[in-house]
Amino acid sequence: MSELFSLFNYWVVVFLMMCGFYTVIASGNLVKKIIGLNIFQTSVFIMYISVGKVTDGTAPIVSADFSVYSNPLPHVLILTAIVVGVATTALGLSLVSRIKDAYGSVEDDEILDADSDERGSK
Amino acid sequence: MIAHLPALVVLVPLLAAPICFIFSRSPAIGWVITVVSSWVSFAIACVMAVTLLNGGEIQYVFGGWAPPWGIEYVVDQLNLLVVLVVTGVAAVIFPATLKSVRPEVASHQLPLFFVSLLLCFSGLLGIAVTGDAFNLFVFLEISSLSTYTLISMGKDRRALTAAFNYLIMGTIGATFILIAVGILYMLTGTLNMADLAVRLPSLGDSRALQVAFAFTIVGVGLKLAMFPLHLWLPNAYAYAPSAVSAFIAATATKVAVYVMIRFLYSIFGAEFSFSEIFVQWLLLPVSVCAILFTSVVALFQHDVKRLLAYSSVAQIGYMLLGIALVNQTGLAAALIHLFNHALMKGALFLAVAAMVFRVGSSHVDQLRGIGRKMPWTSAAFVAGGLSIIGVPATVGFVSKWYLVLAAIENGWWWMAAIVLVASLIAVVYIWRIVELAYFADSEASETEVKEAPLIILIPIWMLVASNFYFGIHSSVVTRFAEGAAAMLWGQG
Amino acid sequence: MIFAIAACALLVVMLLALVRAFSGPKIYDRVLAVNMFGTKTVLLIAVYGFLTERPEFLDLSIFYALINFVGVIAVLNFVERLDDTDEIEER
Amino acid sequence: MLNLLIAFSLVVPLIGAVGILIADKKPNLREACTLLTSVVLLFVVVKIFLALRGGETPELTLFELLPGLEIKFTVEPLGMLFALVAAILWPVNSLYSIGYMRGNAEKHQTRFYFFFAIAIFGAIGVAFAGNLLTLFLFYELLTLSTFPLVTHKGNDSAKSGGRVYLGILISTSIGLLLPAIIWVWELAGTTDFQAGGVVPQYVEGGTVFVLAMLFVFGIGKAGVMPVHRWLPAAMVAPTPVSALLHAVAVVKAGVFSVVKVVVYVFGIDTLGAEPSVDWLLWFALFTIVAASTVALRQDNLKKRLAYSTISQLSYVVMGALILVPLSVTGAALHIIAHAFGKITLFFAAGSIYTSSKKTEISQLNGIGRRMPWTMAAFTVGALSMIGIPPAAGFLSKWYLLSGAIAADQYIAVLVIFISTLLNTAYFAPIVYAAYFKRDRSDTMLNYGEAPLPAVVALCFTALLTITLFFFPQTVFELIQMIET
Amino acid sequence: MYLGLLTLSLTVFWLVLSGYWDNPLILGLGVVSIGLCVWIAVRIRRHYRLYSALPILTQMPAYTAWLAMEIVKSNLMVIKHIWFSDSHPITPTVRRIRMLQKTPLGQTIFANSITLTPGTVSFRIDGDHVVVHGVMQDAVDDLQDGDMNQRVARLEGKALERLEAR
Amino acid sequence: MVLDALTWFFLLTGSFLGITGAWGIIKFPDFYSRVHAASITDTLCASCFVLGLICQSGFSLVSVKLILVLLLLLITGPAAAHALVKAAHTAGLRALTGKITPSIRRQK
Ligand code: NA
Ligand code: NA
Repeated sequence: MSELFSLFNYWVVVFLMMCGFYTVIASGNLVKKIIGLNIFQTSVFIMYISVGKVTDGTAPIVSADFSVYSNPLPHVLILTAIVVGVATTALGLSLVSRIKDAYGSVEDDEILDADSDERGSK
Repeated sequence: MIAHLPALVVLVPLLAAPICFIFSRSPAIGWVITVVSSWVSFAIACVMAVTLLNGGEIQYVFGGWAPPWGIEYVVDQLNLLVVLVVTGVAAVIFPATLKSVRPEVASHQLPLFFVSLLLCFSGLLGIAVTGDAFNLFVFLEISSLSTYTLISMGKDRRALTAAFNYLIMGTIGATFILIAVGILYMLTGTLNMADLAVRLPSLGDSRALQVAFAFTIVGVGLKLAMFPLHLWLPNAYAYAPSAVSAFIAATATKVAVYVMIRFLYSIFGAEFSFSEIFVQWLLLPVSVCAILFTSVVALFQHDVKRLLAYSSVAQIGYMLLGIALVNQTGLAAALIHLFNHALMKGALFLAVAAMVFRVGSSHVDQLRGIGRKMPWTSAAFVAGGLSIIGVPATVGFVSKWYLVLAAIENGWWWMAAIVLVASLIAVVYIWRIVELAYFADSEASETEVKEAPLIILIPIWMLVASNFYFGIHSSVVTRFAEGAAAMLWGQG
Repeated sequence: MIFAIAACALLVVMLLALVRAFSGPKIYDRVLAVNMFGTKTVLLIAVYGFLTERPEFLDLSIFYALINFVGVIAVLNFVERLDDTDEIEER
Repeated sequence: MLNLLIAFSLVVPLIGAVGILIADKKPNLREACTLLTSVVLLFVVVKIFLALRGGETPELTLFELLPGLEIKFTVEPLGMLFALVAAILWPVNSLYSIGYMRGNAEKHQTRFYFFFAIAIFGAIGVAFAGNLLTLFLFYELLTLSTFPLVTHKGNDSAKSGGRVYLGILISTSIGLLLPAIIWVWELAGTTDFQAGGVVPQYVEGGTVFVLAMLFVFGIGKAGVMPVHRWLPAAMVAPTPVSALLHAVAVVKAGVFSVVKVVVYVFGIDTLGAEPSVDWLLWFALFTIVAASTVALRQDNLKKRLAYSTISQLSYVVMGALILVPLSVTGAALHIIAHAFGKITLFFAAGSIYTSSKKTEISQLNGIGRRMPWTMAAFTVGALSMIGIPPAAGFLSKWYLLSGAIAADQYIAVLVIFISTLLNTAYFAPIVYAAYFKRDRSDTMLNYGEAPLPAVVALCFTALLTITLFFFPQTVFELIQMIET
Repeated sequence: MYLGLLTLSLTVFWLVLSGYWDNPLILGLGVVSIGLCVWIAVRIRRHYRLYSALPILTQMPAYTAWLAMEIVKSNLMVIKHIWFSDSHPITPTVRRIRMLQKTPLGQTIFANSITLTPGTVSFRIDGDHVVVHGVMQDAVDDLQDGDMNQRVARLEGKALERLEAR
Repeated sequence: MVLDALTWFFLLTGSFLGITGAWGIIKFPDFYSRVHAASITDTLCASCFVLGLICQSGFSLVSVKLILVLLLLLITGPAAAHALVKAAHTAGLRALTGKITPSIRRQK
């Protein structure tokens, strides 16, 4: 039991990952898919950050008062990954808004219908 | 100077992108910048190739930090092959882009188009060159994001949904890779690939390592359109602007295959991948299914670009098959096909791009009788098709020959048979188009269709010529690939 | 001591904001609540910096304040572009 | 210099093809180009023949695709024979084509002449191929280049016929022939043709049979049942094309390849030592009888000729598989004899169609009086098919028969007899009706001989058939070179 | 003037936040960033005429102090309605209020002030009216002919003088 | 000592205001009225917190940064509120008006 609890960060990660993944797969709404993707990515960020935690270490901002810091490398990496994630989200949402302009909907099934209608009418 | 080349080959297009953005008023300037930087990159790649063939490994360390912490760029035979493919294809295809995409991409997006193209290009090169696992992820995302942008610029509104689906699947794949890299970092405390390769074997058969491995396979599998994970690919290739399809089809999945090989052989090690995890028993059925099923699916496509896209999935199956055969010849076959497939698909997609440029569609009904109206373009398509089929004196033959050899080396005659059956199916789907192009009466169209402009036609024929050149002088590539395969096996 | 109390109070505020964010009912209610959550995070980071004697955290809270603002404007811009709110309402 | 000759023989048809394309809009220039090219090719091939007879073996290696896999040409007697047939018949066929195509006002004539030249290029490549890979490459080129010819009419039946044609030929070659080539390469590390065979020291027993089967059925152009279906399907083609298919290049390339594989890949002795190969022989024998029987039931003249071809081809395959020198001589001779005879028959059928638009045998009553030259040539061809002197068919059948007796293959002997009877049964009535029956229901009142080029061509080939009967020495000379 | 002020404030912002005043690389990056921001700001100004109430408010301490008091007062009022909603039920109101200001600058200051004070928020400007939502009807009534409207109108003149003096 | 007391005072007041605002957005009946509740926390509550913290840091760079934080919140808070209201208004979200008694609220 205590072991389970000591690994709680992984449980959080796994929980978030599943939430995000489920949303991406199950939601027919494109915006929600993007949000699910965000949650999914965020879970990985948390995993990295929690891995970098050093017992009794403080935030890795150099200061004369402290000697033990958390491992800064994962922070740096995840900063990059967050930037990438934001870019992905921005691109995804801009695609959604263009899809909305083109199809008048952001629902998966309605878009599919619209495309098959178009093919049918040809 | 030589030591800086690996960084330069990536930085040239990466720095050209913002310059391109500054001149965003004029697409022509963007185009010139794009073309010039692709040529410069190609020249650098050639210099590296010469250096490598005469000397040894080329290494470049960023920021003055020693490799385990700093980002390191390494060039060996394996990634040099990939760099040559990417820069070579770019150098040939980019000149055709401006003319080709003008009717397809909205004019206000054109400047952005070239920025994205450059970013995509530099991302692909970065993946190939970097020796750092996390850096690889970053470049993967740079190239992917710009690819999504490029695809979304397609004329048809379905380009948007195609780009969106690719974005979702691609991001999941990238995130999987990120997870795997994270676990590897947890286990070893390093991100440097060479360092990882040294440290991982001492871990033994840890559960976490297996998890990392699984995430890698699925993540990279998504990126390279491994058989059941390929669903994003057909639409993405079909609705992207045609020149983009040509560039991406020729390079993007190849680079992903490179990543797969790098992870399997250099990072996890052949010993772990094939003797402990037995990944070949996953790759084998997957590649066979890809080769057979998607080839059959290609038969029933009504859009030439979609047809070629499905064919691409099948061709990726060949590369995975080469890996799954777990012998040095098979690996060499995968690498040879990696190179060769870039040439064939580049030629084919660019030929289709030329047809789309004149006809405005790649639907088979619109291409009836195109052989008489665009004889040079159609002839190029036929030549590329012959290469896909694997006719001797084309590169396709060399690839298949090596694959069959590798299969026979394992004593798997049935596998050789499958390769031949797939070639037969390829004959049928290529022939369908040839028949339409040459032997079908064209529908009375009010607009007179002319031969493609030279700026597109010349790149097409350069690719076609390379299909034959490397099909005849195959030793240029096979020696390279065999060297890389020997090196990778030596590591394992 | 007082910093701990203040931090707890801020956490309560954020919790209530989350309640509103979940219950909606309109997208604007959610954005409003999320914005509030964000501004309180700014304050929380500042207070937490004083609590752990690391005033360097103030840089983070400035950064966060900016990000939060940009985020809210971006979301609103996106909602406006989607044009009718039904699209992202409950289904 | 000699090696250059091989290169010439390959380049000449290609140059001709380009010339034809360039002369697209000027029919006279275009046809002149075709004729000139074919004559030049004949000249080059004869030069090669003279060199070969002088005891030299010209060889040309173009490039090495992969270690042990080259694109390579070697002139040997068997290939020489085939090249001679193709080179002699091309000018004749061109002459005939001019008459036929103009007489019928066909469309896309440039395309026709262009692909014809390409097909000849393929045939010459097959003839001089120095290894299996080169053979395969040109074999496929021949298939692909003849497709536009087969579907020349462009209507739906032409298209569906073309699909069957292409489908069977491509799928057998890739599905069976290519694996066989790979197998040979895997065993021997080379695919070069060698006197005495490439594989004897590597294979024995059932493996020989399997490999032989892959070759015999993989070379679909040889038309051994059940892979014969492409030949009747290709009957949708214009007559000059049928002549090309049946006499000049395509089926000849098939049987020639079979003989070449038997002689230079297996070696006659290897196959002879393997009793199970008889099974393949029986396929050939069955084909001979079955195809003749089917031919008997066809009313369409060209279809009857097509099934006749299937049957005649299996004579050659049979000769190769009986595996004694006499029978191989017969097979080689039969390649030529059948070529000259069948081209005459097809030319005649085409001439009849051109002038009278008749396609069915039942319509031919009394045609001998309207088209005397044509029907005389037809008669010569029919004699050759049946094997009656003074036509060349007699000679080849004689050698085949002698070979069968020498090898104690009495079933083969029987088959030859039965088939001769059947041949007579389906050719004699045509000749009889043409000369002795009265034609009552003729609506096309005014027709006579076909255009002059066509008549000249078919008389020439009939003459060739007879000449071959009287002067077969050159051919024997070549065949003896094979055996030594 | 505008550019100078912007550059100055951005420079201060950068220096205060970075804390590195002698590292040439970081200072260089700062120069680049500031340059980029100014460039973007210039581009924005080319397309939109922007008025910001804040720089003007800093020049008018009297009004600012008054506004601060107003903010405190209205805060207290809203708090009262939150905790004692039974005895003080809210009366949400939407109203178009005629603005006494004549220029876009004055109107902007007024609308911004409305939004700054809790209890009222401006939607949009509609001719010389501003559409306002208030949580209490009296607060909206106050705006109609209250202190703030007049003060801003008075201020407008002064502000314009200053702007022209620049 | 005095500064500590001031810190206590400001932070406690700020906490109270924050919770008040949060309670307000829970309790108020419609979106537009919730905006007013939220704006309490953005203005007065944030000011109190920052003042309380400044009392601890005195005249230092930290105080400058704290003021910067406050300024940012004061600028962005109303701007965000305005953007929200404007977006909701243009999207056609109607405001609840009139006297809102508890019974009406329950019906809502
Ligand atoms: Na991605
Ligand atoms: Na307000």
